[in-house]
Amino acid sequence: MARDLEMQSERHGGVDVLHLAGEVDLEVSSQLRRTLLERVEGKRDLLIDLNGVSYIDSSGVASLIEAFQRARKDGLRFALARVPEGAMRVLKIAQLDRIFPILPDIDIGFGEA
Amino acid sequence: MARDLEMQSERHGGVDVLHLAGEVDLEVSSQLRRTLLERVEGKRDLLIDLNGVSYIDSSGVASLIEAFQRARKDGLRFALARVPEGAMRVLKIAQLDRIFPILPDIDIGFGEA
Amino acid sequence: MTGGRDVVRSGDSESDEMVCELRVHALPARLRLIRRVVGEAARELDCSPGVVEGLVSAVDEACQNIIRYAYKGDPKGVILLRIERAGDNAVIRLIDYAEPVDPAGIQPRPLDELRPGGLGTHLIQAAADSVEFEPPTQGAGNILKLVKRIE
Amino acid sequence: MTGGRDVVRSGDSESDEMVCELRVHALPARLRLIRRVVGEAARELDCSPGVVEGLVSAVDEACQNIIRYAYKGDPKGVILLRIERAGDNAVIRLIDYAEPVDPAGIQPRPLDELRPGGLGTHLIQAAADSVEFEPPTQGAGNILKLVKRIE
Ligand SMILES: Nc1ncnc2c1ncn2[C@@H]1O[C@H](COP(=O)(O)OP(=O)(O)O)[C@@H](O)[C@H]1O
Ligand SMILES: Nc1ncnc2c1ncn2[C@@H]1O[C@H](COP(=O)(O)OP(=O)(O)O)[C@@H](O)[C@H]1O
Repeated sequence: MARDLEMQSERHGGVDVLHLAGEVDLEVSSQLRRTLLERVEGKRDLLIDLNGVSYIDSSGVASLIEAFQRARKDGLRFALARVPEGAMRVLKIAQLDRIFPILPDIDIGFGEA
Repeated sequence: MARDLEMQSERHGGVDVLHLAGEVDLEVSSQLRRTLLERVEGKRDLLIDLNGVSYIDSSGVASLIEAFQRARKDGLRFALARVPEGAMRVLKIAQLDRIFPILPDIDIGFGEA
Repeated sequence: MTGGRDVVRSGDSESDEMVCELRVHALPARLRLIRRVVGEAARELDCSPGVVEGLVSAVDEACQNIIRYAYKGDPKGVILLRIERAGDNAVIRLIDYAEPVDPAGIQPRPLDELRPGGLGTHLIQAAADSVEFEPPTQGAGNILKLVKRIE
Repeated sequence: MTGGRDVVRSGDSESDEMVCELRVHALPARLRLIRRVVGEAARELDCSPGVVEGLVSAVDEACQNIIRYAYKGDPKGVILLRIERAGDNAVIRLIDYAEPVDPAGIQPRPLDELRPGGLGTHLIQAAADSVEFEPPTQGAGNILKLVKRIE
């Protein structure tokens, strides 16, 4: 029985916020990819809250990159929020901390992102 | 490098309180045994706080039994406090929940134990 | 060592599944790792938290007995832990390469007789639906098999 | 399977130590278990939290590559993970029984070229002091060896 991605959605100050939690690895990253691409296809701005993510691998990061690229092409906003240390380490190695808008909190919506 | 037993001592309302934490298994139970027997030999009443114990095995329980028996022989008081669910399961299987005085809290000292 | 396929082959039926094999030296310092593996594997088999907790404890106790009695503390001894699903059951085997044990010599203490030792067997029995020694094969000394219905 | 002793023998020198061998099927669902084992074993080798985190990530990424490229998704494939101390180093070997891989074909993407794939190799390189394929022995297809100084 495949594990489910731990995920919750809400509208927060006019923004679609996706709260991710647990371990985002090869077992669940295709589920993340599908969810993100659906939102982008639905023309929704996306704020992805990584606060509860204890682990993310390259396949999880690849899903984020794919959604980010499509969102940007469609003129949609896309940002990460509350990136924990472990995930930040991975983003830095991939030099994505310079590419993704990263917000300290979700309360400010997209802020300057 | 052998792991150390996670342990802290304090005097609390005239009682010797030993706070245990972490996993009390075969790797550290001889350390627990030595510590407890030293206290009993020093004629100290003993209240053992298990609140932080995430796991205890039969060798950890054996150390508690040995100290309990020696304390009783010397007329010293001996009780466990704040026993977590996992440890309680083990004590119940060993039918020690009926033998050891078990207190809900450390603030009351030995209470009725 | 032979190639991996025949060692951790999938079981015979559709619902059978090999989860893992772990090989470690028979050392107290390895018990933490063993507990982590049993816990994670039992969760993968959809065991409930209570069943997971029991199996972790049972395997730990059985490994302690291998360390202390089968290998008599010899740190070169090896323990092989194999976890699989067979139908609706979690099946855990602990294999050692020590002298064959006489199962009649394994005597838990009566619980009303208060003394420090003799509890491990009770914890093993409490967690599993069945506990038995299998006839050792392929150079193994002892194979202890624990079966627990997945619930 | 041969008896345990020669398979997880202690190393040649005093400071060498076998921590564990884990054998699992090449499935995404096993990556959690693999991460737990690497994490616990690296802690046992006294690696710092940062080194532990890196090694967990590196082994996970290397296993993903075995699952996806070496075995091409075949769930019958087997991965053997071996963790030991050699002097001041943690040495981790990942052994598969697939067709030999051409190391020249393993191409991480340049990091300034933004696309979804090609990051695993970077994470492996970032965590280890050395990463190399060893000549396969005893029926193995590929042996990837990661070495990281214990600090
Ligand atoms: N694998 C084994 N090989 C030989 N003897 C064993 C083994 N396991 C248990 N025994 C015997 O059975 C007794 C009861 O074991 P157990 O209930 O685990 O308690 P303890 O180990 O604390 O004595 C042990 O004292 C030992 O004599
Ligand atoms: N074990 C392997 N066997 C064969 N090819 C591999 C292996 N590992 C990696 N590769 C090749 O190297 C490329 C880069 O791998 P990697 O950096 O992990 O990124 P990704 O897997 O996301 O493409 C892969 O796309 C694949 O073509």
